[in-house]
Amino acid sequence: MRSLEQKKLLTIITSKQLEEMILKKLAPHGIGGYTVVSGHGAGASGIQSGMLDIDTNILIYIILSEPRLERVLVEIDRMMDKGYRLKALVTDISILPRKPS
Amino acid sequence: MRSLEQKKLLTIITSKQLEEMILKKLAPHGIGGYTVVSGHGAGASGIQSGMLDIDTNILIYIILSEPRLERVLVEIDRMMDKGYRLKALVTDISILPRKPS
Amino acid sequence: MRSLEQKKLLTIITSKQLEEMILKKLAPHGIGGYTVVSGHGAGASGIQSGMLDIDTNILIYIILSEPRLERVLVEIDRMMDKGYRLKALVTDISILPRKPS
Amino acid sequence: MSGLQNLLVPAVLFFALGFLARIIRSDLRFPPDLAKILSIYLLVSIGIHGGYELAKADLGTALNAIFWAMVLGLTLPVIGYTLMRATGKVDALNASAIAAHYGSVSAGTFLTAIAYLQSAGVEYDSYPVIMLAIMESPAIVIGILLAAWARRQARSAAEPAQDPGARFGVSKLLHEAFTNGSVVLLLGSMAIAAIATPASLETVKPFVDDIFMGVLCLFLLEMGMEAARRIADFRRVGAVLVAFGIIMPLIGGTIGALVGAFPLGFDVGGTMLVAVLAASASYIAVPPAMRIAVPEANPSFYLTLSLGVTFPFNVVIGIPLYHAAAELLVAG
Amino acid sequence: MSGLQNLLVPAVLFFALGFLARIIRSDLRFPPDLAKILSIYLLVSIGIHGGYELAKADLGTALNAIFWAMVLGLTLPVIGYTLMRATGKVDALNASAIAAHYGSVSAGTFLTAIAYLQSAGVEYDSYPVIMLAIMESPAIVIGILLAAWARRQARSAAEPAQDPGARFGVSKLLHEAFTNGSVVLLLGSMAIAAIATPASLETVKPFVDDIFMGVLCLFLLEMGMEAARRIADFRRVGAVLVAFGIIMPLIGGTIGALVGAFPLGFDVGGTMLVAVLAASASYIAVPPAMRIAVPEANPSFYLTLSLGVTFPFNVVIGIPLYHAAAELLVAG
Amino acid sequence: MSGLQNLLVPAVLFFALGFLARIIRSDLRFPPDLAKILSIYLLVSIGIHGGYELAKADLGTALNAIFWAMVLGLTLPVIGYTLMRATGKVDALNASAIAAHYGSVSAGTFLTAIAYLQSAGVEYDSYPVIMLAIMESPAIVIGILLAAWARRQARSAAEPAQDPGARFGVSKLLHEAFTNGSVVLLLGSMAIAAIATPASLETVKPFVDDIFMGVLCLFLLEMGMEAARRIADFRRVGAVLVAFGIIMPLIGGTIGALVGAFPLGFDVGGTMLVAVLAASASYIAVPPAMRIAVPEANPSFYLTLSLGVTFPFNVVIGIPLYHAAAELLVAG
Ligand SMILES: Nc1ncnc2c1ncn2[C@@H]1O[C@H](COP(=O)(O)O)[C@@H](O)[C@H]1O
Ligand SMILES: Nc1ncnc2c1ncn2[C@@H]1O[C@H](COP(=O)(O)O)[C@@H](O)[C@H]1O
Ligand SMILES: Nc1ncnc2c1ncn2[C@@H]1O[C@H](COP(=O)(O)O)[C@@H](O)[C@H]1O
Ligand code: NA
Ligand code: NA
Ligand code: NA
Repeated sequence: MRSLEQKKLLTIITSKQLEEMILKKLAPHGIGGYTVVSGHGAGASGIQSGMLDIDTNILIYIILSEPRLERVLVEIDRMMDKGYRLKALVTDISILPRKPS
Repeated sequence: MRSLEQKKLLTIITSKQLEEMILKKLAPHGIGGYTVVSGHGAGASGIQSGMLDIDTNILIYIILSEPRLERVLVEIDRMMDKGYRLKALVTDISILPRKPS
Repeated sequence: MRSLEQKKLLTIITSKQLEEMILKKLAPHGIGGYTVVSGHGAGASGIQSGMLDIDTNILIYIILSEPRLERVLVEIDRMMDKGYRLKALVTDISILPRKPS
Repeated sequence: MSGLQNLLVPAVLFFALGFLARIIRSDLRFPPDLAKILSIYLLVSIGIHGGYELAKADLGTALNAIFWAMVLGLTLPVIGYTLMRATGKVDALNASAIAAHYGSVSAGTFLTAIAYLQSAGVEYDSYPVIMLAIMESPAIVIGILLAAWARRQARSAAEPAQDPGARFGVSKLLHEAFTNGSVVLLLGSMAIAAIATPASLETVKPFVDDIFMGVLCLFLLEMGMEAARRIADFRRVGAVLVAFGIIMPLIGGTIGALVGAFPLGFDVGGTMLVAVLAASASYIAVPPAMRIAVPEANPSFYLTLSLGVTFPFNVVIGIPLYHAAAELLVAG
Repeated sequence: MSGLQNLLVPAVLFFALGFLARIIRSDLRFPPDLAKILSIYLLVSIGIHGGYELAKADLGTALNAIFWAMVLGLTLPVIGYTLMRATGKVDALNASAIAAHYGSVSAGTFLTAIAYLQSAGVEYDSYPVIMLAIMESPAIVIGILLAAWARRQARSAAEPAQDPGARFGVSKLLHEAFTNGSVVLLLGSMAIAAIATPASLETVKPFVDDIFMGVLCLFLLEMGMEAARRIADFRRVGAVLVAFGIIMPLIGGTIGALVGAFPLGFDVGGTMLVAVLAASASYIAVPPAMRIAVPEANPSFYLTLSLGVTFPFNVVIGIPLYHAAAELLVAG
Repeated sequence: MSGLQNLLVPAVLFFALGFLARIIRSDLRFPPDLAKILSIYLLVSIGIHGGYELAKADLGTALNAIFWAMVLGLTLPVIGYTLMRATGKVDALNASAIAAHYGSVSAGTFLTAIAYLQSAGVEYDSYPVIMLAIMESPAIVIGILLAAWARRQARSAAEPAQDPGARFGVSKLLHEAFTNGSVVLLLGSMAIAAIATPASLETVKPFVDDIFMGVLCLFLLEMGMEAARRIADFRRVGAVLVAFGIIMPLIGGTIGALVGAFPLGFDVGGTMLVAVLAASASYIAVPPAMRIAVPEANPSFYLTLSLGVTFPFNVVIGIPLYHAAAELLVAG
């Protein structure tokens, strides 16, 4: 078995409405892929019941390397500065590396 | 960029039926927010196919500080003692802190 | 309160089409349970818009002990060798142990 | 008995198709929300239909039907509980939770019975619809009381432990039982059909009537898959409980047929529907209530029994049997 | 006023049922995608229906209706903004975002009004449907301009900060406003109904017409729950904004009724529908636009106002009022 | 050719609307389960409709149609594979997986063709529906055999590697091919329509017939968005494959039209439908089978070709062409 690689998992929790904008903003930073899951929740900006498009939350998961993470976080920080409501969490992960082809 | 804060991510896996009860039980412990995602699964209590309300699972995600986590875990432990079927996982996370307003 | 146990959380990101095959392959390794969530995404093999069964992604979560993880990862590695497209991430977690009955 | 002929209705056949699909390990799968959506539609439609019929109904008979619905809902769980405990194989808390399911009802089974009657060209009274709505809840209360009693007995044996029910309090439990989503949908839709102006009610008729049987077919397709999915859990549940899942509907069906025929004096169709209500086990209203109020019980026991044993038994074997029983009691 | 009688239509009653279900803390819950699906169906149906009617319409009147729709969409937000700022309790960016909602429209409220008119047996012009489609967007542009202006003023006071709008550029914002999903669905369906061959259009009529009122009922059931769910957020929103959520539709409704009756010269039904358009607040097209273009505003403010205050106010109290106003202006 | 006129049917126009919505970067989006739900409805409806028609059909012709469906399903992938390999630009495993899609069929394209025929007032034989069900699977088997053969050749060149197909075994693969969810739904619904008592079948007719065209419109709206979404992946797929995605349906359509007109002797409508079956590429049954059995192939290649190239080509250009071809062969 190939040995595990150390990577970072960035999780962004935000409104579904911001999905396309965020992915477009992050694309230039060389994101290799992403996974999005829908849900509901609540926070400082009230209930997000998940019933209408306007009050559905998403979790965007992005696996990336540490140096790339730095650049992506700067971009996210800038969005938060402008007032966009999102949570950005980082977790340490080990990942089975892609098969060399 | 603001520096990352160390927080905990509590993940509760349980039946959708228990969502409101759990959130109501945890509210007094000062949860700032939560995010819920639906899914299906299987475990010691059989299949949860996700097809009917009664056999849908959820993952409840709660970002919180370590001291708050302690109190919340005590509450969850008490529920588990009563027989409620839930899994409670804790992960270390770094989070971009909320913009000071 | 019972003290937390150290476990591993394995997250497999892949196409919904492979769910049953993967779970069947992993079952002999003594998986106690699993939780599955649906989503969409993109990666090296293009868009997975989540609209049709054929382009929906899933995240399979499996909580397990380190020794069991080893064996499961060998199985996953073998699938990846055959060309199956999946991401396997491992995170360290603490978990409230099941109530002894 | 022309019962087998009458099973050749699309609703029953789609149930069989769903079951078969899982047996042959087809990858046929519904998106997770579809069954929930179909179920909401069915409850609203049956509610509106029922409310419309009942607006024309006789108040005395309706009250009588409500009374007997309560009687069935309150006594069936006690019978079920006694039966399970008598085997010595089912602990008190699981028995309480399971018993509650059998005092309540399954809308899916009820609707299949209606499809069966329509196909057989048998007329039926409209009162059983209101019994359907009424019977959802009382059994929950009995289940909770049985569990509380079981816990008290266990406590006097062991150290004084926590009682999840205790915290809740009786009023809270009654609240849970009677504000259950499916009860609210059914009774609410009935009330709306009774209150709404006739002309405005007409505008929702096509939605509620025309596509009803088709939607029921899709729902039963999924229920067939769901039933077959549970087969893997039979092992876990054990032979005693599986047997209970077949015997209990027969007992319930007999009692129900007697209640329908004699104190209620319904026609053959109506008597059969009361038998179906008594024989069927809830898979909508009761499971969540038990998860919250009797968390010690294993959900895989009551879900497997309700969805994997009793539901298919009733759809395929029970309904023609209860029909025969109703014919015997009413026409005979 | 026979208004109360006319509220006894299934659509309104289902809204009340949804509201009630949350108030009594029932566990009734829709799967998350159901409301989205119903909403897509309703927009497509109303679009096809409107396109079909408008193909037969008078071009001059249609253009006049479009003109006045733009006028309403552009002026109502300015009125709303001025009102909120005058209280001194709402900051400029939140006021901008909220104001935009009131210049746009709520398809759910509009459809409830149609159900109300049908039940009351009142005829109505078909032009308001096109006004519905047209009014979705212009208010978004005004909201964005108000916010940009507010930011510029704040900047001259403080240090030169970032302006999320600036990055976007005006063309991008206009693009966002006019390619909004609900606008595309409505206008697209209208265009399709206008272009399609009559025979082929006939084939989709049952889908679009027959089940329409039933689907609307389910949608309003969910909207009732959604409205009640927001009540918990009233505290957060504050009394001033809640008052605004009731006063603004009255102002809008009055202006709309005047526009419908005089420059447009519609009948009672048509006049009432224009009042409803002006009175209602968007909960589909505007919120996402504001989230992207005015991120500083708190979504819980505008969502609570639109879904939790103005929507239920219009459905229960507003519609009969606007009907009375229309009768006064047109018939009187 | 009045073909363009006949494209003005709601189904085709909604497809165009969906495509357009993505091109103008509208934020119109369906909830993820809606397309899945619509697709289940369409398969069940077409199955019931087909089963009903076929119960009245001629057994000899039906068997003949089944035979030719198998022939098409087995030979088209070989033609496609040879074509792709001849370009020297597509590796053997990707060519196998892609080829399998073109031997199977697209229910969405077939239904659009039916809407087109109905709008053009052209009668059509009912046998192609059964061919639709039959043709879903055989191509999967050919795709898997081609892949196994490709792997064996690669192995004799390099070191003996693992063969995912080998583990599965032929019987397992055949099982996968014939228990595919869409096959089960289609054949199952057909069987149910054939078995069910006529009176009971009548009760599901409104669900299956009346709202069919409207549901198809919503489905094609989403498919239009899906097609446009894939455009971004064209780059990845390359010009050779995009060309294949246009040429292959023309080859398939020609062969299909010949089969429909001569060995089967269908009318113009029926001949055109066989051409459509042969020309269309699967996006329901084949992709999952290829993901499991030919994991080395890149899904973005076959999904982009099937959904992003061949589907829109057939809906907009292919269908009128195949109609013209059928007229030429049958009437001419
Ligand atoms: N403490 C938390 N834990 C988990 N999720 C949260 C938390 N706070 C907020 N969220 C999620 O983030 C969304 C937006 O948060 P907010 O901007 O605080 O309203 C909420 O709707 C939740 O889904
Ligand atoms: N080992 C596991 N890994 C991930 N999820 C699990 C695991 N065990 C149980 N679960 C989830 O927790 C739910 C309840 O578990 P249980 O109480 O063991 O039946 C299951 O339906 C799964 O969704
Ligand atoms: N860097 C990434 N971060 C998160 N998810 C990813 C990433 N790359 C791929 N994925 C997910 O894995 C799926 C398959 O990836 P791939 O095989 O690279 O196409 C994608 O559709 C995504 O859902
Ligand atoms: Na019962
Ligand atoms: Na307005
Ligand atoms: Na083909």
